Amino acid sequence: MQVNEKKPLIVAFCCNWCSYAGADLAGNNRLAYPADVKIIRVPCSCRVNPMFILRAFQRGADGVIICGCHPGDCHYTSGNYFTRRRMAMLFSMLDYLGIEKERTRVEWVSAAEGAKFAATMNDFAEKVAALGENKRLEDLRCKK
Amino acid sequence: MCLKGVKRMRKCALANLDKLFAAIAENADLYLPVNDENGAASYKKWEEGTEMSDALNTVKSPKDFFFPQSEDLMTFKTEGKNIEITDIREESKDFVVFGVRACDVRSFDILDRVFITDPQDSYYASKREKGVIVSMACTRPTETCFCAAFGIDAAAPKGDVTTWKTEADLYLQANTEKGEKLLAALEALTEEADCAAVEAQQAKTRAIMEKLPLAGLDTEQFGGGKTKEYFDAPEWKELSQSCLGCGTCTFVCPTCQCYDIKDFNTGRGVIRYRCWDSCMYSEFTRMAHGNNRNSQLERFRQRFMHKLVYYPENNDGIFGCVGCGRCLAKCPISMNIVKVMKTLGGKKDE
Amino acid sequence: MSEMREPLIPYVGVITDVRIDTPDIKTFRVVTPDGKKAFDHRPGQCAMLSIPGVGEAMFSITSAPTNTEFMEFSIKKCGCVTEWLHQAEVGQQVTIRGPYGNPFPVDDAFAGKNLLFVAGGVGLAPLRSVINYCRHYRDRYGKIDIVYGSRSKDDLLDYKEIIEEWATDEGVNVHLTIDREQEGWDGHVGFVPNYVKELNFDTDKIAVLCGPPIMIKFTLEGLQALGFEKTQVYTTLELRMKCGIGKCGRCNVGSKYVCKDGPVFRFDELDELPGEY
Amino acid sequence: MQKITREVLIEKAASLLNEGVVSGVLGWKQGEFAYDVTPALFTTVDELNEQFVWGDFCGANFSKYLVAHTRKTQSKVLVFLKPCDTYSFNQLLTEHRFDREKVYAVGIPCEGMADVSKVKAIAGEGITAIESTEEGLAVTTLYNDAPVVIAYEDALAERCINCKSKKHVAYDELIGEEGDVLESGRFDQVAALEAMTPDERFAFWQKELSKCIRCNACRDVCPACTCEKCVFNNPVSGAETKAPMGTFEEKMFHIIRAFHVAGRCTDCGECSRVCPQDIPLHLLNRKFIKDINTHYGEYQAGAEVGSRAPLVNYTTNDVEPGDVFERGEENA
Repeated sequence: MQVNEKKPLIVAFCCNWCSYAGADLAGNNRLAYPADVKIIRVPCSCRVNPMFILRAFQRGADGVIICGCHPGDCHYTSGNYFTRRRMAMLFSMLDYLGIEKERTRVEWVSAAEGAKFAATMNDFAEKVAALGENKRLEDLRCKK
Repeated sequence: MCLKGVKRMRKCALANLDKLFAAIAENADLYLPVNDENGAASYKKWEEGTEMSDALNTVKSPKDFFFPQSEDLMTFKTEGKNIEITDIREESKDFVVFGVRACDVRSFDILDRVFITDPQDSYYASKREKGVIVSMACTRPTETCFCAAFGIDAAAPKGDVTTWKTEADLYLQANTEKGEKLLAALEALTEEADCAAVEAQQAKTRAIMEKLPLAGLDTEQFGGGKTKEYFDAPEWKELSQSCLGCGTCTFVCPTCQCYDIKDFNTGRGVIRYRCWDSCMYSEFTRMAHGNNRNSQLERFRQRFMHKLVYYPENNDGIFGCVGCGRCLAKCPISMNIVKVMKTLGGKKDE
Repeated sequence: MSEMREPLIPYVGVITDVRIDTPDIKTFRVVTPDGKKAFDHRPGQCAMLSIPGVGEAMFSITSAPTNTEFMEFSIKKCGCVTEWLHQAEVGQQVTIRGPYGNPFPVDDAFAGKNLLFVAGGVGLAPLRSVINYCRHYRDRYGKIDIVYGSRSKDDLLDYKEIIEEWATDEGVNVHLTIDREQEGWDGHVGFVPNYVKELNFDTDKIAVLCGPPIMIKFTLEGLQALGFEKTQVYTTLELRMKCGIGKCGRCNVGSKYVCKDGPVFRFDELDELPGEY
Repeated sequence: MQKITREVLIEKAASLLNEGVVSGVLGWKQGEFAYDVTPALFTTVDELNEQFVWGDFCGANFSKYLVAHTRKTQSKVLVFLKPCDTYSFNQLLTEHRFDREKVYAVGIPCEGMADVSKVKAIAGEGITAIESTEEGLAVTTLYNDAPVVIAYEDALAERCINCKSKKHVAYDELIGEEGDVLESGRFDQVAALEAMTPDERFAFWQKELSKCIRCNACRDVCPACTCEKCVFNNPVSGAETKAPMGTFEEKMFHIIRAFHVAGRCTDCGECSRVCPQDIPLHLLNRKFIKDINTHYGEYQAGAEVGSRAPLVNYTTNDVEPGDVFERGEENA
């Protein structure tokens, strides 16, 4: 992993039923992914309010990733379908405002995909690191 | 006021305006109205090449300089049960606000009476102390202007220095010690002048003022002690019925000074800041146990009663409005203090 | 700059004692970190308490000015700040600034007079300060009557102090009431305004009311029925406040600012204000 | 210039008032100046005759007023709806925000509304009279000897230049002729922004959004913003902010404001009309509309009552969030 002076801070919203278990599996299997990925467990990926993502950036995140069950596998039947639409719209809007599109991502990770979880995080962290610090959605007050 | 013999009149050719600005900016930050690409003016810091706007006025009032929309007051660090308070007030820098219109100059008097009365607000006071107001007489008042209703002469604004911009020159006259000091520093760029051109311009402006659609707006019927007379007026219902409850009028107003104090947790500490608030907002007076102004009618009434009755009652009859006309131009539903005054005042003639 | 005391910048205070008064009211004792009283006050004045990051709120100082060691605040749990305070433990620091507002006219209008205090619920908090002040300078005042009511016996604030100290004082009559019958209560049952009427007070006194708006409204009517003039009746108002110094505009009612010109008003003064409090 | 005259509307309103069909009329009321028009409730024919106005500055959309109004009264209210207003009307009905039984909707054709700032930019300040003539708006000012005539297309508000529909999608009665849904160029500006580099887009929005004074007018006028308690007003939401603090809050506010109405925004353009700082807020809303059209199929909020808004709907083969950029660019 390429590291700039400052390691990127990444917030990962993980659904309780698939992706969080996937992260667990990655840990159990001793698969390495950056320690600067901070996991926030949510009951379903569709619990992630767009405001959460913006708040994460405000408070210093350099990248935000949302992980949920694969489409069709949602514990609540259809939650991640809604996530998919919402995040598509939000990410497109952020891009429209000139915020680097590589800073946001949605990835479907099942409980069995520990390897995918680690690989996703490694890849995402690398891409975010290449962008450098989040400047466009920062809140200067939080950096004082 | 152009007073021969009493105050010295100086002038500077408009061609040399940039040099004048550069000279002012040498000792202090200089702010002046600048147009954006849509022709809307706002105060910007002067830099080489900045062109002063000819717009009648800025969209936002210059109250920002002394009472910014948001302002950090102090910070806290908490550790366990302990709290540490840090006073983050800093010595303000000297600054000059150039091109303030007569109405906005009056607004500073109105704000002073709120913030510089005991107990003094040191955030406001220190900025007020450091700021030099250079006013500029109006020459092309517009239909929304009604400063004359409040005894303001748009052709002779107050402030530390008054300026008049004619075809060829900028005339300058100091009104205060601060103003004298500023003009003394500009001595080399200005020359002694007589008042003829200024007086001619003033006469012209005053003639236009008399022809304005809102000329003759009557304030007689308002003022302190009129609470009972207007508070329960049935007209409030009609006036307020389409009010959206937004804060546009409040935030473009040069005299509105209600504020909120809020805390922001940065993750490393807490910043306590204050920001403009609006009595038009539904949660302005909301408490845990209820709200004493529950309807938009009550909130709407509060804003206008405050400007027309409550403020004058506490401040020697001075109204809390300067007739700048910003709310007339910007209210989404075109409801404003002039309509309120005419509707409430009009009923007395019947 | 910093030598100029800015009224909005508070002092640090420490909670040195938390007393559980009722299921939803606690009384907090606050001093400065070096153990002193943060500032002097007069009875009826208020102070701004805050917890950084949570918020700031105005509370009446319930301890009397004659108490020179500490200040006390009786606080009912009803919003963000109060809820947070209710979880606070001894030793917790808060911030405090004040004193704010006009006190009760204890040294002029009240001097030498018989006094009647009428309180409901947590409305006793601001009155406790003035009651204890008047008890301290007992010889300056005439007879003192205190009518205090609450929902139930458990909701009576300062119950121990009332029974053990106030009720045993010479020339002080305490009349307690609760809204509904309750086991173990043999005192009066009924709402405060009715009780005040039943007690049929002489009009030779000054009355001070504090409680929920509805109680104040009907108690005032009751007192007027007994022949009291509005000039004899005082109350203390509560509105949303942020600055405490009459600038932020929130507590503005008519030409008055409750934080600066109040919170203590005489009813004839309130008549001059629009009915927005 | 509007084709329908004020008199025709007053006649209609007066007859409905006199017949007792309605007890009030939501319409535009003449103000101090030719262009300043206030939404108002008229309850008598006399009031209508004195103060009702219909002309080139009657831009206000009354749909949102119906929410509060139909709650207060048992009787019917007459509301005049321009074509674009009828979309908001339907959208509010879809969301069950007002009682249709209490409304008598009269559709009126609209030739587009004038933007007073454009008029001022051309004719100058000090407007004392504006007359709608065949040639255009004849504007008299304090500083011009003869009226300046401004062609209607030069004074047309941005939202009307890109009018999406002259067709009324809801009414009880229609005055004048019905129009058609139009092929508008309303997404052109969005596409132009999309074609810029991220740096240019960021600079554009940074400049625009930093003008925001958080007066909330855009939210409060929006017919889609009818929450009883807005998340930005709610102290326990964690999002309550009042001022554009620093660099972040205004972006947050405008992204979330637009997001909350995404799929429900009918593109009535009121937000941009009322913005005191002239921020082109409609470009945020239109971005969402364009994206929805591109990715989830053409959808016009308010076109019909009861349709399901795209963001509360899904299909099993929706586009992946990571792919919207690519597909968005193809379609740009």
